[in-house]
Amino acid sequence: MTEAAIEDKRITLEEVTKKVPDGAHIAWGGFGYQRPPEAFAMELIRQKKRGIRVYTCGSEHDLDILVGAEVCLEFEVAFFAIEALGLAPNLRRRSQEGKVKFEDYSNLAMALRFLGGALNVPFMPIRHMIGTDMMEKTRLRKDKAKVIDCPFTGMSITLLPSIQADFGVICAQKADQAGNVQIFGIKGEDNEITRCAKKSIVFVEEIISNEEIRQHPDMTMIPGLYVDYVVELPFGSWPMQVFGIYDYDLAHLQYYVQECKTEEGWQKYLDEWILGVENHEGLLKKIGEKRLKELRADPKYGY
Amino acid sequence: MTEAAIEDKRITLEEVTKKVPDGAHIAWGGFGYQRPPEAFAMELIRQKKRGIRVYTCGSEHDLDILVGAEVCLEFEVAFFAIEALGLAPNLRRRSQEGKVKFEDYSNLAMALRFLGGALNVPFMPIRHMIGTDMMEKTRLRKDKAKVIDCPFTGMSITLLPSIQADFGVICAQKADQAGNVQIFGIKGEDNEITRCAKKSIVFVEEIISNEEIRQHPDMTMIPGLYVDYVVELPFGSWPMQVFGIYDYDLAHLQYYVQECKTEEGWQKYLDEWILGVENHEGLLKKIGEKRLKELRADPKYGY
Amino acid sequence: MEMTEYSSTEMMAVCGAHAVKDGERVFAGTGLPVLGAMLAKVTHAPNAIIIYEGGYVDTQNKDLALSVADSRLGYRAAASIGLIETLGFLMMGGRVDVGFLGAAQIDEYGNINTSYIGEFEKPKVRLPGSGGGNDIASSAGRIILMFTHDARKFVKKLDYLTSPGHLSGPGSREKLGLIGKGPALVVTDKCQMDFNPDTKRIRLKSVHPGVTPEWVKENVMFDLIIPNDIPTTAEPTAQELETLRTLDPQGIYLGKGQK
Amino acid sequence: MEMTEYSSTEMMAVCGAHAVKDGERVFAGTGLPVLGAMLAKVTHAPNAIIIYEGGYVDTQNKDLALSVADSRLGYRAAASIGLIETLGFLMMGGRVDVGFLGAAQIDEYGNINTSYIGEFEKPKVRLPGSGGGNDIASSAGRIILMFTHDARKFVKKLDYLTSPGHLSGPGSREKLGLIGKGPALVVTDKCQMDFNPDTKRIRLKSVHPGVTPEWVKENVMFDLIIPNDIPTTAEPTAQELETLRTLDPQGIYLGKGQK
Repeated sequence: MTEAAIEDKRITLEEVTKKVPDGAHIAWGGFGYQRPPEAFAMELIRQKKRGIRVYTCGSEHDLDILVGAEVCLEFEVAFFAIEALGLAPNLRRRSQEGKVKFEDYSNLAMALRFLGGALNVPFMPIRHMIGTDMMEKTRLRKDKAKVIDCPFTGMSITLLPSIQADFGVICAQKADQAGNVQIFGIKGEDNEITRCAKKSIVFVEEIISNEEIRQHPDMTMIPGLYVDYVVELPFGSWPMQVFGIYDYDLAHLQYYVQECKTEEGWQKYLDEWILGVENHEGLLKKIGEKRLKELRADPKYGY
Repeated sequence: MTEAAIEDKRITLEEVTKKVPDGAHIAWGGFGYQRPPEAFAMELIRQKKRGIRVYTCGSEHDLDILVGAEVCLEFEVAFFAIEALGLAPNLRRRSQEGKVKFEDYSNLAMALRFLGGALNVPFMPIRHMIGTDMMEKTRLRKDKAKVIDCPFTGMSITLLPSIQADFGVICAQKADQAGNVQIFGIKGEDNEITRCAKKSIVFVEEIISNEEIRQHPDMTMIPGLYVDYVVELPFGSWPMQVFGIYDYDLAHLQYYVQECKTEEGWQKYLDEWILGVENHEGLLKKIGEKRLKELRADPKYGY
Repeated sequence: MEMTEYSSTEMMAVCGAHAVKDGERVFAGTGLPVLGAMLAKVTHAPNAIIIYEGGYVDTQNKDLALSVADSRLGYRAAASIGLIETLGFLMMGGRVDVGFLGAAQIDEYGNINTSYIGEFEKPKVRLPGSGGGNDIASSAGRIILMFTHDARKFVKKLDYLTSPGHLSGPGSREKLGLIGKGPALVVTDKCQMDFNPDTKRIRLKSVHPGVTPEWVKENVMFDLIIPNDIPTTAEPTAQELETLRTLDPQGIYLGKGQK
Repeated sequence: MEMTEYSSTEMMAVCGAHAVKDGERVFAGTGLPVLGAMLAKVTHAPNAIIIYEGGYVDTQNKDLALSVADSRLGYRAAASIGLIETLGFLMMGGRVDVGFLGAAQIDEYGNINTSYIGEFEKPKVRLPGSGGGNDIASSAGRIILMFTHDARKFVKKLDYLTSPGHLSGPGSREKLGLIGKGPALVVTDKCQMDFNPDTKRIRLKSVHPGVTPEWVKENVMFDLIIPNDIPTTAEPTAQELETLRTLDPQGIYLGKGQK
């Protein structure tokens, strides 16, 4: 039998970020504190990208730094804050400056819009959002949602436009070089994001062998067929968490929320934590081995 | 802390089958040779149920015996044959007798109809079926499918009516007594079936502890929230297969296809293999330990 | 029963817990609702099943979570899936009995704003937005609202309607095909309110110890219905407080020493 | 190259294999298409990715499968998911290059019947139905049809149109928003046919050794386009045959000793 070469989709953070042009539309993975593409957000800032539009259910520190650095000022989104710690400080300030444009949806609405894109159908029906200002008040889209009479039941039903973004970006625990991805813990909307995007980028804590993937096909959440680039990047979601690998850095988040309440504080944070390090390795060095070790998850608990 | 009692949804094959009334609509799990509810089909026959309607992508020997015994003569279905062995013999004969009514859909159409039911929306869009006789030629439903102008793109798009059947019935490898289900190997449309049904019945090869479920939450495909009854029933899919547990009984399937080409042959099969045994335990005794052992899967390969 | 000192935040958490019945399927957001749901589960409602929108189903976490996606919720969950599962199949599927929500503003029908303060065109503050709030408010069997009392939160007209309460009154949810029955209870640090079953308008239900109905009436910006004989909310028991503090030993949601 | 005796079924499987290009994403049904796809993968197309509708993605099975859901396909698959994945996200998502299908009847535009023989109201034979056939025919990049040659299968008008070929000719698939480009090749045990790119009507492409264009013309029930200079289909090589027989050692699809 002829042996198939295992396609190698590995690439560095710097290189993959170069492939994202100004103005790109990105379906953004991670949910709340879990597996957000933090290192990617920081590299978008270092490379001075502009005009990005993000589609997501909800993200937190990762998107707030993009807003602070004015990399991304357009969002189709359901939630934006630093859960339990308060409003996202840069977002709050840039909003007051009138710089940020939101198209507001609910979490399920965003997840269904990704699902519709993954199925390659133009819309998905939903029984939510109807009756609220989210239906009418709009800033970015011509067609935010449509209410039709259901041809089967006669009832009103809301249709949401599907999303097929230029890029889908997620963080996960493991993948092989061909992009077969294992996700442990909640999946959020990441499965749908990788399936609806024109190109998908996956950041993983660890590259494993194709052989290991094939030993456990039930654990493959995202087949390599959907994945264009794989980046091995330990602590790629810091200061947030990755189930089973490391916990969030609560002290850093609290510091961030406090510091960035003013523009000066944000500029200082930006200079020190993002622009002041050459790359992700530089960031990890700055955080320090001691702190990273403290954040390492206890395998028994997953955090 | 107060300890929660772990709800016990276990029940016997006989008792759970009694809960299914004549005329019930059943979303039927399993796909092709994989994990069909064979023992349940046989018990429906023993209990002389009538007027059942089945919704499924495709099943094979299990549905053919239901047609032979005239338990179920109405189907909303995509596929009906014994793959690789030929047409389903009872179906072929009962169809010629004019007794069976089909509403024909494609496999994806049926899976999406279950997904729509699970989401509790009245329809799901699809880009398939359009342009064919499946759109117009109808036997069971007033509204088989509707074509609308997409309010976002202006293109024609087909809407399929969602399914929320009285019962969803699947076979799986493992569950705990509360109905948290682990499925290994392909899932077919079983995840959607259990989520769209008013009541779900799960047949498993093995009951495991709630503790084991909670050690591996990533492996729970169907949370107990969706499951009403759990039946522990080894070889519940015989003569078909369950990934990782046992292989199909090809000799029996070949015998079945050959034998049931005539009504006499079918009646003989029915008397010998279904009515002639008191229950599932009786069937296993008839098959014999030797044969069952031969069918056991090699854990390395899963078959 | 021995009385113990307690904070107003603890009072809210205990009121939230009391609103959960045993065996119910509970959808909890971060913050006080988590504590309320967890307290219910370890006291009078051991068979409550708690679901978090990130994908955790039937949780038994040992440590308190900061995020609805927190890994802490994954430890010993019965399943760990995704948003389509929790907000789609479970919530929109009509399988959730009770959902907890917060609010920046509510109106007399329990409609909720969590999106903008000020005009939509030029908002003063951008709030977190719907998140799963609209989904929960639309489809959970009933809704329990929890937030600290501030007159500016009880408005005649919302700056933005994010999540449906009883909309414009009886029948309006049904007309839109919403599955859930809407808000049933509002818990603040001063009182509890419920809704008149006929008019769907909010009314005072009980005042916490030391608060008068008059104070409440003055601290809402619409004309609150105040029935006769408003009872005083039962105080938390010593055991409830002890348990509650065990659930949040670091005072993340309960605060430290705060009254 | 040394010539080896081969059966007409083996000829079909080899023609099917030749139609797959390296690196393509291939959707295979049970029967001969499985063999064709597997043969391609172990010969000239090692990087082909094979998908089966039950949920198996990127398979490397060692034993031949009887069913598209067969556990044999699960061994060393890259993923093992479900129908919404394979026929939805992958197929309708436009991510599959080539799909194999069988047929009981086809017409001049490659439209397919796998549902009923006879009138729909009172059919003579109920066939298996669409299964995933309609899904594959609608959205796979191109379609390869494989079935044994019988004049009654090539009809002027189908008894039932299950799966779309080129429908009524140029532009008709596009008008309905179908993603795939439709049938590209028909392989029988007597010949290969393709479709005129301008008219989308079927035409003879090559005849297998020993078959004449005249025989084919007489053995279809419509007016087949027969271009000049019809070549003879290349015979399977000895190596292809050897490999093929290794894939089906028990002759499940190839038959035993059959010519």
